[in-house]
Amino acid sequence: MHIIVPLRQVPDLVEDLEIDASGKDLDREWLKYKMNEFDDHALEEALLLKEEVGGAVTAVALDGGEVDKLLFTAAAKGADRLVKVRGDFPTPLNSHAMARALAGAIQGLDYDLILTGVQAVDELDGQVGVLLAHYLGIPHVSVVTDVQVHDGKAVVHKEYAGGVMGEFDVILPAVLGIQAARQTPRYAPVSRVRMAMRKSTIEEVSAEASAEGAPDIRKLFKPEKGAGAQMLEGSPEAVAEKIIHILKEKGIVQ
Amino acid sequence: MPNQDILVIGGGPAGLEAARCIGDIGYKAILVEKRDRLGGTPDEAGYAALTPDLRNAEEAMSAMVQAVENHPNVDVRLGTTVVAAGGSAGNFTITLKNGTHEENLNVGAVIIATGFQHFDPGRETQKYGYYEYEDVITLVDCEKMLRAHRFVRPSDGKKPERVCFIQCVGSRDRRIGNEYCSKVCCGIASKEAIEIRQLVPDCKVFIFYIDMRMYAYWEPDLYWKAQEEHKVNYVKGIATEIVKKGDRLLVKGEDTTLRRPFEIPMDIVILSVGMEPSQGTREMARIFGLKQNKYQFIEAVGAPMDTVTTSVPGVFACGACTGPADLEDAISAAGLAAMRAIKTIRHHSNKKAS
Amino acid sequence: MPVDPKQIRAKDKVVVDGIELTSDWNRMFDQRPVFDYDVEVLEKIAGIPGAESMAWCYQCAQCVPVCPVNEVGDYGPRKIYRRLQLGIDLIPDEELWKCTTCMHCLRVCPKDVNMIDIMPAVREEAVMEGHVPPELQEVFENTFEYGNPLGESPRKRADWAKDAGVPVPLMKEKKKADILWFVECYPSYHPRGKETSVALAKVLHALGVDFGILGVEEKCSCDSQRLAGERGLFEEFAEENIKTFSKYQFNTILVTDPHALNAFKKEYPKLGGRYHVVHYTTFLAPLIDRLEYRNTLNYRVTFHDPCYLGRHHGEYDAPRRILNRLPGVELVEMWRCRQNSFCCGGGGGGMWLDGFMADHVRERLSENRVREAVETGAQVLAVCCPYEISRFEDAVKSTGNEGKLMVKDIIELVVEAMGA
Amino acid sequence: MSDVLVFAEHLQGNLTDSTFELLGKGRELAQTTGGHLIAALLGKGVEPLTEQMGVAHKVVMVEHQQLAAFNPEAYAIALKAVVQSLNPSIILIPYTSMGMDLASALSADLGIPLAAYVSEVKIEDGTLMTVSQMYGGKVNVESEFSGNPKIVSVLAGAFPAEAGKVEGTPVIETMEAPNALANLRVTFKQWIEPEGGDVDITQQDVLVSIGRGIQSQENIPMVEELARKLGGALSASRPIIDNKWLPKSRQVGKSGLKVKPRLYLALGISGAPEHIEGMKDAELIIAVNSDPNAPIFEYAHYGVVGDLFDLLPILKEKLGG
Repeated sequence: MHIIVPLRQVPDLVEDLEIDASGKDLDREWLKYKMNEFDDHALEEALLLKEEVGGAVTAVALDGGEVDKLLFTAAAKGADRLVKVRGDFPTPLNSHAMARALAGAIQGLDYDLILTGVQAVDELDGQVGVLLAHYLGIPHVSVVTDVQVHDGKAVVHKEYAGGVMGEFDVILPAVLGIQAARQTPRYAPVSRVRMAMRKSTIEEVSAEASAEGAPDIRKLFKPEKGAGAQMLEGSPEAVAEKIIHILKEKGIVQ
Repeated sequence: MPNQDILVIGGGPAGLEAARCIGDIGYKAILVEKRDRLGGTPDEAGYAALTPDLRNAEEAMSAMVQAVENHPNVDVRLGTTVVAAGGSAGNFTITLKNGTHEENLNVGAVIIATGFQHFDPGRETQKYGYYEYEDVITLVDCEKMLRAHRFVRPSDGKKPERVCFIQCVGSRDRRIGNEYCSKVCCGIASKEAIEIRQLVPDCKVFIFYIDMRMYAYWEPDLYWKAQEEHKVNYVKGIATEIVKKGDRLLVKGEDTTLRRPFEIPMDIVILSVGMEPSQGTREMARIFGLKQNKYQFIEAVGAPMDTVTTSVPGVFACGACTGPADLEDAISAAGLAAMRAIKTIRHHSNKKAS
Repeated sequence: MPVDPKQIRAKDKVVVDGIELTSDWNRMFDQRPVFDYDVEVLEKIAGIPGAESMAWCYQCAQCVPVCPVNEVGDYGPRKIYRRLQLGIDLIPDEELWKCTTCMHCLRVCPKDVNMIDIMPAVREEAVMEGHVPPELQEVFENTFEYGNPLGESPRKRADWAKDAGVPVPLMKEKKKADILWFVECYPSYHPRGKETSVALAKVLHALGVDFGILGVEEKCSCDSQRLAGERGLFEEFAEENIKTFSKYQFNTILVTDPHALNAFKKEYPKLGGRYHVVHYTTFLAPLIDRLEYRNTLNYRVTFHDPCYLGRHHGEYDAPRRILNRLPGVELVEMWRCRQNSFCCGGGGGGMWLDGFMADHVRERLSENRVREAVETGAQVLAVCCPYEISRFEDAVKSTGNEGKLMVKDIIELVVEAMGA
Repeated sequence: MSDVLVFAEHLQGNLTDSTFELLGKGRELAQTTGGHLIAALLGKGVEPLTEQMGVAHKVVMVEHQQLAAFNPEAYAIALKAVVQSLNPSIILIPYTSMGMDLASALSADLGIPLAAYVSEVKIEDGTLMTVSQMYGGKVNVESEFSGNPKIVSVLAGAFPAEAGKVEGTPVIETMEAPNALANLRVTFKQWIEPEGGDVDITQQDVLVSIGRGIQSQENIPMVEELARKLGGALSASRPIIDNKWLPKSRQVGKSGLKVKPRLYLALGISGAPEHIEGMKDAELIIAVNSDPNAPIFEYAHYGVVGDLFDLLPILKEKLGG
């Protein structure tokens, strides 16, 4: 079983995000990137599957940011092969472009299953996993919480609102958008990451990508949020009244 | 003519026995003692009864002292120390000092019997508070009280109801640097426990230990006797801390067989301090250039087959200056040292004669 | 094979000849099992470099009564050894995470069974094998990602300085200073920690000390992460910090955090970083009379010796000297002080294992300590380690002593006395 | 060419709230474009659902055994056929588990643009404008589309559902199921219902959370009643869990769970960073604390300084029933 896990870097929300001079993108000069948390789950699920049925896990990531650290961390966790995709990609890189670049790179690789994180915080134009499946011409299921593979197919659980799930058979190869791995993503001890930096190699492939398929960004702006709380004052009676008003306004109580 | 005299340094049990043996065989022993009286540590520390047989220490020691003092072949020099040494086997030149007076002496062989000193409980890393709490005492302090037949709580002179011994203080401890077992403390603690029980029958006595190290007859003579006849309580698990709680001491530790921590109030805590080389032993090793082991005791280079020969030919050592020893060890080694010293003198005389 | 507690069964009620037997009398034993001591695990653990002394224990039990964790639960190096003898592996064992590396056991251990070396070594193996308590894993990940265990933005590391009211120069701008002040993470980010940093900045300013901080260039010293088993993480940041230090000229590193003191004094030299390092109390004690005091504090104060300042580095006097010089401070000692000081529970990774520990102890170490502080009749529990202030403030609340005891860093008391 | 197509999402026989939210918004958009609001209803035996879709001008129904339960592949095939046949101007798909599979698939398959995470849709001077909540809600992105059709994938709860619940009789049109449905690689097997047990606080819309300020265990039932009235559950900060007043599964924060409810009512929680980490992403945070300097007020949207035991009874009374 050859499993490919595309890993993407997303802006780290721990930092204050600033908007650049054009107003159409984040100020990327100071931006800190980190692995999309759902991709971490996808990688974990892939490693669990490998442990169950054997095979290999290939981590694929587009060049840029701290991509090497990202790939080495994947190696430290157990990825067998690391692939960096190079190319002349548009900035900001939207989901369509990313999916096209990944499809271009993955086409040349051997794979039975592709696991992606179900979504990411910067997917303005849709989910990379689903787009990737269509560019590769293989089926996909999103919001997956459980995967088992046997006889050339995957049995997956897809979660809906309220916790009800649908069970599906999926003929492989396929793309699955992982919502949560069966267990918390494993820890990559830093010594292992450092060892990977010394011993693992990152293969490089090139790919092309057009950004076609996204809307045109007019501007970015920050949602209004006052500094700190708006204080509700008055007698307990008056305060209770105000709270209920707010709850009604937000549709929380009728 | 090579010198036929033998210098014995130290007037404790080993030195006394060595000097007596030399004299009995017909050679001359010069016994040097830095104190103004003979008897060594049992006398100086005021031992009440000897281990293991509980004989009156004063009587036993004075018999030994008299045997030497009245001996025609033994020249006793009290208040005297050895300050320098030269020459070699068969002909040593020794400088003795008495007050301000120095004297040179020629001897054919030397026996060192400078013994040990008790471990200073101020050096322990645990929290026993010897210098902090009056009612925390050592085996030696206890011995003095027993000898005076008055075993009371030092802080207020009251009769104790509960007393405990803590074993291995300053011994078997890598942090302190004394990795060795001091050999006698288990026996002495048991002996003192018996004496306390005899003197203050209402007083309960406990001994906290890691392992009770009893040799040969000490097992029935001391350990079993203490437990069976004198109702001394042995508890496996060493106490680590002593806290003052009211007018008593709270002893904290772990009872390892029960696997539970304990805190027990005691009136008196007796620290079973071990042995370290005495100042005299260190000094003699320096003056004679003797090889010492890592604990600064004088090394018996031929041990275990030869327990008295040092790294310098013609210089022998016996008793607790070569390592922790009980009375039996000290006395036996003293006889051997005397014999080896005489053999040295004869060897050199014969060589000279031929 | 370990002893299976199920082999010893107790029946609720046994009646023999009309007499009801209770307690030990009704313990029923299974047939005696064929038993084997699987000493291989002991050999395995003692075979880990750094953990050799685990095998030296001779069960004297001196460590157990002084172990703070045993005070509130059931633990101790002696017991670890015994479990290993019985074949219970320490690597997947929860016992592995209870030690706070407070060094109390080592102080009394006659055989030098050194948990300060054993714990990080064995935990490192456990981390490698994936046995990491989740709380700790998150801290490791935060540290690796952001350079601080709190998961705060590295860019905001020096934001506290904006509230200092005095200039807090950056080494990046100064290049050269007498004192490089290594602020560390909790004093940079934790709300109470930030207040102590502000206080120290005011005092350094008042003394006219030529100092600078690293600001965003500073990375966690990671000493507690190392003790919790993440040596790789420690080395990663140690290399970075050493590189950063090499860019600037300074004579002394001043630390707020005794854990950083430990890292710089004992671990950085192994990686080639040799510095003159002082804790701020050591630095301040001889200068304390040079400050002007406008306020009399009228506090009865008791002081908690941090494990990593006291037992680990032998500094007991400097904090006391400072406290004794402050006008109106009456210093009262808790029984467990100096070499015998208790532990707040934060060291060796304990800072991040509160959830885990809650399942294993009767009360937090910090709660036990706060009770002792309250017993002295002190109004203020003075501390000088960044872990303690938040741990003890929590404990004051959870033990119902709010209003009775204030927790203050020594430097806050100094500033209060100065009226700055 | 100016029609608005809404994907009518249904789960286990019921139309979801999102469907009504989109139908309401869809009608508003259709009025501006001058086109019709059309609902695409895919399924098997789903005709009764059309009765609730009075707001739509037309419901295009595709029925097939493979569409009986949601199937990412089958639904994408069917929806694509509907889009190709109707050629609408705007396609509204909820950003839900189903919508995630469909919107991107349709965009890739048909090569048409897509905006996801949408919280606002408007037509300005004939141009469709959307606002997407990106970066965990930290930054909004305003986008516009040129050409038709375009796909807008809308966050659940972005628009009122009421506007979509209008009486009316839509035209029902049945479209033949595409042949491709006969040959699928994804097969629906069965539904799996969630397991029962203690409340999963990560799944609650409303959390009433208590901290040290609650003072004693006896006060908990009172707060529990308030939570019940708000249709939510009780959660807590660490000290409460440590005291074993509530089970560990209710703990919010660093060593507990991260929650993102629509309402987080924090009672007597001072807001240690360890706690904030677990709840700061709640949509609406209201904090009540006696300490005006409590850090929780930094993170709350609304704050009340005062005694919560004065406020609680009144609040409960006003919530009635």
